[in-house]
Amino acid sequence: MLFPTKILSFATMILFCGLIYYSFTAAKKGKEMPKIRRIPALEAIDEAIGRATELGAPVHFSPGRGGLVDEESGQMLASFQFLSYIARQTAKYKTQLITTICDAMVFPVAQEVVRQAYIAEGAPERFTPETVRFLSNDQMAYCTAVLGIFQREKPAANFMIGAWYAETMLIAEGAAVIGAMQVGGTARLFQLPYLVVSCDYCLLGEEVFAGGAYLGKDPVQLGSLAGQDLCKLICCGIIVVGVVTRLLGWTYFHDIIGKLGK
Amino acid sequence: MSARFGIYLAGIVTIALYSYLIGDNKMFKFAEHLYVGSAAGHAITMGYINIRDLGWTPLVTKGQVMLLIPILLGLCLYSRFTTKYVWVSRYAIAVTIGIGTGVGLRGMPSAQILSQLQASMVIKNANDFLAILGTLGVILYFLFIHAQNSVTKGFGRIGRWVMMITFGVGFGTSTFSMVARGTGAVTAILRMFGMVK
Amino acid sequence: MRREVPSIILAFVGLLMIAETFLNIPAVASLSRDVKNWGIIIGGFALALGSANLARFHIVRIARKNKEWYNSVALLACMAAFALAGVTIGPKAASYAFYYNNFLAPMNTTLQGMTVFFVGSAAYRAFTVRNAEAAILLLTAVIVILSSIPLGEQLWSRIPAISKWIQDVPNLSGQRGIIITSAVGSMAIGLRVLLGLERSHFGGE
Amino acid sequence: MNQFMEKLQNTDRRILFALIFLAMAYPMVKPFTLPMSITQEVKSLYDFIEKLGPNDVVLMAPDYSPAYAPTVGGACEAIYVHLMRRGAKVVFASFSPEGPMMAENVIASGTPAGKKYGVDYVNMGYRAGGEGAVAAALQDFPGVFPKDFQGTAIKDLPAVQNLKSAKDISLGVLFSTGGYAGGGWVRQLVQPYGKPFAAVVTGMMGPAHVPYYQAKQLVGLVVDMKGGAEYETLVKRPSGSLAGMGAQTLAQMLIVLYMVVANVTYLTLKKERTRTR
Repeated sequence: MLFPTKILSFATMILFCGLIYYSFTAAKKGKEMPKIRRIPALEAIDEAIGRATELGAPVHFSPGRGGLVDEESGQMLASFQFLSYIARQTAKYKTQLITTICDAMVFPVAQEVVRQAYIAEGAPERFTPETVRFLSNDQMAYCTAVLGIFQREKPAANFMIGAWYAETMLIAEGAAVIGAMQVGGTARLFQLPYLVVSCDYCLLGEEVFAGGAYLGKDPVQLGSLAGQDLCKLICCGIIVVGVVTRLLGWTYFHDIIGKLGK
Repeated sequence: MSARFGIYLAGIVTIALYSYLIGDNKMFKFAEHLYVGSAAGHAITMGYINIRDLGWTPLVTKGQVMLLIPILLGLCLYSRFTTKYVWVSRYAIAVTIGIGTGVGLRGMPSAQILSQLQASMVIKNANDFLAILGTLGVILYFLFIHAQNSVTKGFGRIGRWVMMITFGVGFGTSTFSMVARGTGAVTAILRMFGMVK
Repeated sequence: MRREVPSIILAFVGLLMIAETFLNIPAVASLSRDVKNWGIIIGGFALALGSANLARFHIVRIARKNKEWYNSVALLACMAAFALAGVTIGPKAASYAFYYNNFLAPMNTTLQGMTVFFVGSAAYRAFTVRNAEAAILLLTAVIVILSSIPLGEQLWSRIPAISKWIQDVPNLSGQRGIIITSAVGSMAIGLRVLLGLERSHFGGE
Repeated sequence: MNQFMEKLQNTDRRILFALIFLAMAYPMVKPFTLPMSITQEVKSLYDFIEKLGPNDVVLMAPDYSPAYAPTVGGACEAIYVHLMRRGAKVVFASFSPEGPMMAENVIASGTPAGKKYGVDYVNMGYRAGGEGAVAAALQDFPGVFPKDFQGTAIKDLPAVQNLKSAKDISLGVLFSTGGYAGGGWVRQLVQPYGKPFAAVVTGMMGPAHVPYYQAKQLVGLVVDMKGGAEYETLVKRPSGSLAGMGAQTLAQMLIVLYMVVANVTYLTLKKERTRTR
């Protein structure tokens, strides 16, 4: 029933998911967690919102062009955690939030995230059609519209966290022009360099997925993060074992991944 | 609709959008609204065609009744225009996110973990050894909770430097294609003035 | 009912996608193909929903006689024209293709081409050697750029070789590390979503 | 000095943008040669064509689409111009649908005064079928291409009257951006007929073609815009590829210069600040 060439991939998925599951059920039961290490970019989120509040200027958030049905969807889901947090903070400080959306399917989700965050902060009336805007599903038309918003509404903080594509540089520099403080983050390898260069703070790769745990201090998320750490340590172990066995002239370990890990 | 008219149309919209580089202005704003509007119209066309070809036509001509499900789910999205029934739209969202989550989960082990681990095991010379150290460094940099000690932190430091090199390379290699795209747009302007063929 | 049922649907669809990849069962494969098609159909409705919201946004602007409301009129006119043409004559018709190729497509090219200008201003603004890491980033970028143009070689004959080493050794190992760790993070969030422990996409806890 | 540095640091963005625009536009309006080393693969094709004369027939296959014109189109034009100068007869025969249009563009911009269609050069149009069509055309050229692109019969085209099969050609040049590529021509032209063959390919395909060159199955290999620029330099006729490379060179040099200036101002001002403190 199981595809023979995929046995190892399947096993990896089960093992990793199992470890993560074990870790967060343990955390939920109240097992004490060691502290999470500092991630400066995440602390900068509050700073940026604070700055915008002081200046009486809006905050801009975008999850990038990514969609919900492809392999990058994980980053979009992670991005909603940030959106939720940022929406709550802005509701608390009565700062205007502008969320711009490029993917049509992301739009209703983002609306829901922001609306619920406002309700949770007891400010549902702050939710207007201006809060979450679908600009265009055409990547470059979206960029043009965002650049227009930057020039006309002058946000003082710009958050670009999610699955970013070729629109990265245009939007990041567009925000730099108006002097907005920027926090970026993506796990998309090709766009990371631009965010690193252009933003004041940038979440690198997996840090995007750690945001929820860091900001929410929720035991499930912290536990999940601990499980992810175990998975990464296993990866390191596999590399070391693979290298050592190869040095000893035994390539079986290396080859079996190619055969069964499709 | 001659080719000449096409060249002028392309040149004019290019100049109008490039005027943003000088500063926000009326010409850019106008072009921006034309662009966003046209793109939205085009999106409606594409959405209509998707619904028609994949949903409606097979439903009515081939009697594939199952296709009523996505059509109803799609209509559920419009509950967002009400305040009371917003939650109905969650059914459609659930299907979409379900697809994405499943596709993401199933693809990661082979494409992003095992194949990369396998590639990291090849050791033939000193360069390969350095590469392996770099990969380990980057992985250990991303430890958030467990094993926070001086060894992993030292590796993590190396990992950060390696990532900076990766980003530098990413920035450097992509400038070539960016300039290439830039020359494409510059050509549209020069062509309008007859300065290039 | 309002959160639980969607959560169950989500988990079912997600598991179906996973089963399609790993299990050799024709029925699963065909159902999962159908469900992916559903995603595209729902996406079609979402596109129209997005456009409808955009239209509402601009109709309000016109009604309120906002500053430069005429731009909103232009936007709505273009939207209506493209949509009407697309639905009646179809995107393959000559006139639709003409406006697509000479109007929409060049605007896309223009914006993509604009990136190089922004790379230039970022180079001037953000590439300062504030610390050791920034210095590494800058130095690598400069070497790689120089190696791709004839001048680099003239400057120092070993630049192409150095650039190739950087790309093949540290760059590749950095990419591998980022790819592996991101995959782990992505799997973790996927698992939490499947189990219904992560519901920010349904609006909160 | 510091005032100057501060001014420099706060240079108006628009000046930075304008310089980049000029750096890209100037080489396109006025292409120029660049100081670059010529790779052996390109030089050997040039040397080979230098030895050709009026009795030689060269078969060129422009198998690329408009999107790839900046990548391999410049080389196509430069090689065509070189062959015209040598007096060789050029036969364009394409195996990809957009090829004949690409050939027309090259003919329009590259044909020197005094050369005549049908006598010195000819565009035979396109035949579907990939490598199979190539094999057939090399075996029986008039059978596969009985008429040219415009529909003129072969008997009215002196350039191809004596071209019966691969035996009658002196050189084959393929311009390819994918598909069966150079390997197919090595199989169909070099191995069975022992005829010289050169390939012009994209940067992505370049490495895969190097072994053929090393095995002397290719008399020359031109890779991407850079190879085209080298060929344009050799024939001393700056055009598309050098324009593209010129734009690349100037724009990227400018970006590097921006980084350098930014850091000079940054470090000078930082030093100044620490001193006054």
